[in-house]
Amino acid sequence: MSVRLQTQDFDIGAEIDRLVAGRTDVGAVVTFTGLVRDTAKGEKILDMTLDHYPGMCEAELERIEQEAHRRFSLQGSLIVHRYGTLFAADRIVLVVTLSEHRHEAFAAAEFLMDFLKTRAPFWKRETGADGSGHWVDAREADDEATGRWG
Amino acid sequence: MSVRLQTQDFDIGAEIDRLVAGRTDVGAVVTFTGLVRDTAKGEKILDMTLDHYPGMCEAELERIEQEAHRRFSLQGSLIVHRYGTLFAADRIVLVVTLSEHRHEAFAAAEFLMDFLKTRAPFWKRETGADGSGHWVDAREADDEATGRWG
Amino acid sequence: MKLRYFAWVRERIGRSEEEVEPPAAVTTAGELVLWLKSRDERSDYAFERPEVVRIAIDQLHVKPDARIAGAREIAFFPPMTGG
Amino acid sequence: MKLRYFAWVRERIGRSEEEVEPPAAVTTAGELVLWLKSRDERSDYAFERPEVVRIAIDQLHVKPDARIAGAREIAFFPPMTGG
Repeated sequence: MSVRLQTQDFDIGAEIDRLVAGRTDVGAVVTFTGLVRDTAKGEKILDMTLDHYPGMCEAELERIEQEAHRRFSLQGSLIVHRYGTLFAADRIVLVVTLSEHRHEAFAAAEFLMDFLKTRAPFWKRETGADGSGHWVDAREADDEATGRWG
Repeated sequence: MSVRLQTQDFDIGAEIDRLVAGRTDVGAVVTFTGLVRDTAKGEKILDMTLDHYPGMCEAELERIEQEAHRRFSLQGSLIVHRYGTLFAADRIVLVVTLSEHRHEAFAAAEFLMDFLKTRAPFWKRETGADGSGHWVDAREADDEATGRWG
Repeated sequence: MKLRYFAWVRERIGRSEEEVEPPAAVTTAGELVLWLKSRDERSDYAFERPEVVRIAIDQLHVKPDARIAGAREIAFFPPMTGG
Repeated sequence: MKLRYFAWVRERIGRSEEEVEPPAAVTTAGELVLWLKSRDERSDYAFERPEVVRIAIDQLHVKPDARIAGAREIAFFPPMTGG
């Protein structure tokens, strides 16, 4: 279990290798990577800046990760989230889950992302093609996704 | 969309980079990687050999991939499956899905794995610690997992 | 106690943090919001629709009825949009 | 037509492929299995429990009632265990 906040990029293959290193009991590895898209609601985006609440962010992600380990049969997990200014196609977030069997790894990765989206204190500000900045609205679909875990 | 059968290992990070290269509209990348475990049903495993039906394997995986693109809103996908003899912690299979949104990418990756497990003509033969070989039994849980997609 | 503001709540209030000493009658996070609104126009604007602003006491999410007694740090921010 | 065998079906039969010309009365994949079983002991053993053996005609999964007329290649194998 670990959580990292950073401005720099991450290497998905290297992160998996570090998690699995020396283990021969892992059967399934699921990763989710979120990327910056260059359009939002039909509008072109120049860049995106991620604001966050230092301290609470790490604490909340650790709580989410512990809850995932309580609910699912996991052998390991990792959450890496970037902050600062990012551009189209940049990686934003990485979630990795390890389990003996695939359904647990898939469910845990989806659980982590649903809760991260609605509970981790990050806020996105986008710069439109005209140079104007605006804060991204929270999506109702994300609250619904979190709600389905009961 | 692409399908590859090979004896050699694959590089998860490089495969993702190739799929996403030049695109700025992808929001979500999900990967599943299956690894060889060193025990099966409490018995130590020395190695595992994957037999397959050349030709039909590729054709069936392509049909499964097309079905995933019909059911889910995908921007890209990849299936890589190894055959031949593998050892503990070796990578066996990689599935990658790209989508604008995470739920589609997750669902499609799980769909691909469920159908791959029950429809792609691969067969595993394990060598136990005593040197005896035996064919792995199909798991009922895999048929049930495939059944839930209707 | 220390108050912290993030994202557009911070921009509307015009500062990222401040020390406040609310009167004893202010016992919950929701009452603290009402007290801040009554204080100045910028705070009133930041909490224009108090129901959309999220609250954390000592880095834990809370509801507006949470007691603020003993809190070291209370944060106000919009719904999260990470990931 | 060409028959192909995989995994333990191949090991029990003792060969990976063969050319056969079943009699005209054999019209379905299931009937082909019965005809193979009647042919020799090893085939009878391979299809000991015909319901567990999967069948593909020209590289497409089929049920035992599938017609074999015109088939170029018919394969028999255990339930799949890839992934």
